[in-house]
Amino acid sequence: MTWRPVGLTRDVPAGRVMRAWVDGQDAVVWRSTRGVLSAWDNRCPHRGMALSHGFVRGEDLACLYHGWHYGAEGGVCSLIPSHPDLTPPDTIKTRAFQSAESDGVIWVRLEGSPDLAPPAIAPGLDPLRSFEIRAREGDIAHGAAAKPFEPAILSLLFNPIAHDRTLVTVLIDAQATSDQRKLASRWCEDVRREVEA
Amino acid sequence: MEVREIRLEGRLGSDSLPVWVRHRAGLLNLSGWLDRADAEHARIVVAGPGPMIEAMEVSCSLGPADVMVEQISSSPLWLDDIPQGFSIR
Amino acid sequence: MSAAFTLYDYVLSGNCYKIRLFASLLAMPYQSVAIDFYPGYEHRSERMLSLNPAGTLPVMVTSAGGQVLTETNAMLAWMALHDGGAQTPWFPAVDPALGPQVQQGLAFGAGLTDSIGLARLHAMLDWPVDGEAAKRAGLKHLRALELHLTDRQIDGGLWWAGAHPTIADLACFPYVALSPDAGLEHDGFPAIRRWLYAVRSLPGFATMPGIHPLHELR
Amino acid sequence: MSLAYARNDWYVIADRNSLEQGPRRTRLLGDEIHVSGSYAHPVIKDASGRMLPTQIKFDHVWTTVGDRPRPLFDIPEGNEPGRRLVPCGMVRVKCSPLRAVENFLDIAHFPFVHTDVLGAEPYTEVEPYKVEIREQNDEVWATKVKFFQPLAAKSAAGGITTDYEYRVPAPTTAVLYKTCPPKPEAQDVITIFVQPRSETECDVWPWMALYDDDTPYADLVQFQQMIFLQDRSILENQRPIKLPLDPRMEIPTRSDLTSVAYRRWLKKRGAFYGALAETL
Repeated sequence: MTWRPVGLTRDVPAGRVMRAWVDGQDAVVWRSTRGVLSAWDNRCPHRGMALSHGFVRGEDLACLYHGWHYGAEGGVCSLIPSHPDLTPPDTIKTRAFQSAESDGVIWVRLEGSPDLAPPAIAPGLDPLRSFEIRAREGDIAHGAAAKPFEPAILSLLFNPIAHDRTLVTVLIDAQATSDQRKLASRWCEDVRREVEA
Repeated sequence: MEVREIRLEGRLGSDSLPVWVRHRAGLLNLSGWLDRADAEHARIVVAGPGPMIEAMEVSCSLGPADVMVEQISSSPLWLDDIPQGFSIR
Repeated sequence: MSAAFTLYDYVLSGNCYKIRLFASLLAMPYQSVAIDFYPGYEHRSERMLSLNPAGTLPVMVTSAGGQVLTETNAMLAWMALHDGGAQTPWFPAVDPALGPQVQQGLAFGAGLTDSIGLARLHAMLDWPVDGEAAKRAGLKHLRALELHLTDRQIDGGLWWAGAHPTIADLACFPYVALSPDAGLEHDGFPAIRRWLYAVRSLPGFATMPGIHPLHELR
Repeated sequence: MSLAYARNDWYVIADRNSLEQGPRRTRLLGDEIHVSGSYAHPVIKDASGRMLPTQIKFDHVWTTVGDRPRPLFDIPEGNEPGRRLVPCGMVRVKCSPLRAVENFLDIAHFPFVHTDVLGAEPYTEVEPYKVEIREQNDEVWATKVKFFQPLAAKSAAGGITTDYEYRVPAPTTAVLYKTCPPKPEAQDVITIFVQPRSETECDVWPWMALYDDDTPYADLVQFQQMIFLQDRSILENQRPIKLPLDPRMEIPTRSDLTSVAYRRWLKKRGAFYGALAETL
């Protein structure tokens, strides 16, 4: 299985939760209060509620529906609020995926050798933004190439999230000024308009 | 730690029942065993924390898709030597 | 404390919520009168039309002077000025840099009501409007907001404009936060998510159906 | 098979307010339905123009598309003198009609979804309660349900432990009896009638029969709408969309007993419309 870029480190600070798509799998990506990043099946094993609607309490992610808590270490259930005195067995847990961060980008993959790190990004780049385009990767790459961005070096990472939807993560030359970054952000919109039209 | 006997009655003839019961016991981390007397009767002995045994009963009352549990009852057992793990007898 | 105003209110309305939320943030007491917008269509009743011929909610009647305000942006402005006078950080109206930016946000908020607000009414209450067209317009608005908030983030800013939340943030917050009600999810909008979280973290934040409290802060 | 069963139940298709807005196109069990006429004389037709039977009950217009419809259940409290009958309009939800009913039967979510109204941390424990399938009328009943609530009803002044009873008289209807703050010897009745538009989308029509002469009508309706709309985002985010009847995909505990009894009852009846009956 391949590592997929699902967003920027900056966009999932401690205590926040987001949803991501990885090879057609609905996933929740979240960071504990102490900073541990996790990626799991986006489904509470109790009654199937999307965990991406949940909330972080310390080192646990809690489901919004009934408040079941799952720990950052292995996704094991640590609290069932309707039975507050019970210590749940460690057999009750979420399905965990692999997650990693490099150069400000969050990567997730469903399975694979734990030693294999996500792809390295060319040095000297800063994460700019991630956004969604309702088109396929090939068409976006083509549209972006036809509309070169002159002021600074850009690098684009793609994560296909459905057959006609792609999450694009954009990195920019670390030397770029604020104005150049804003221009690059607008360029993303131009490409999207072009490709979706 | 409690030990309880759960008795099921109904249309239990399907092959899926033992596999399903063992999977559920594993998920709830309960030790014990399943005795199936015949296509209409089954007896499950489980050991573990009270709420997880109750969860086992709740799940068994619904059972796998091709089984229809008509009656379910349970009672405490005073057994000491429940081997680790869940087996089909 | 006596009520600063009377609010003719409907619990599911994002526009009414703008006023409830701001009153909660300012700890400003007010009197609420529930209007049966749906299923009773009471906003179209003789009593309400004589108060507001446009037939919209909310309607605010100020306790001092008895002003009747029917535009949410005007109500937000009134509340900011009533609370803090011309120095209020919530409405820097005459600041040469921020004043126009706040006006931009107030007008943008009205556009959110006309797009996401309508799409939501259609998805939730089967309102007789073109739900698909409203949803497309809503998506355009979310993308424009994401671009604006990304710019703000590049400049190190968190709010719509300036270093303090303003009524522009409150004018935009409800229908953006409620957009999943209309099937417009926040997944592809990290800058919007960051800003929504910031608003929800404000001291005195109030919820409405569809916007849950931040349980992590409790 | 699942559709054949569902066709012979009665469903709410309109109320007085919706009919006063003029004719309405809607859906029932996947098919288009046309509603016109007045509340006193509703005219309901299917896509082929066939007139469908109607009856007026519990302040709503009901219809059925089946050839041998089962009789519509009764809610006798609706006829008790002194009660205020409060139809609350309709809310559309993109979820299985059965999930809407199941959620209505659930109390363990109160502290997290109806925070500071129907529940609040740390009062999250669910005490044991009783669930049975009553043989005489083949209904699911949950009784002796108790939960601590900060603001149980519009007429409640502060936190109380509320007593609940739940009744499921048909696969798409749930009735709740709860402590009535101004009249402790009586129970408020709160009901949802679910109109299944398809297996994955429904229109929910809440209806109440309350002992409350003081609270303005608009406040009563909005309290109910507030509660139900807090649930809507939950219902639209459960997976799978259809209600699984095999618990393999879930981990029910004792506090989910009503949910499990409801599913068991659906399974026994073969009421599979909106359910995942097969094993995944």
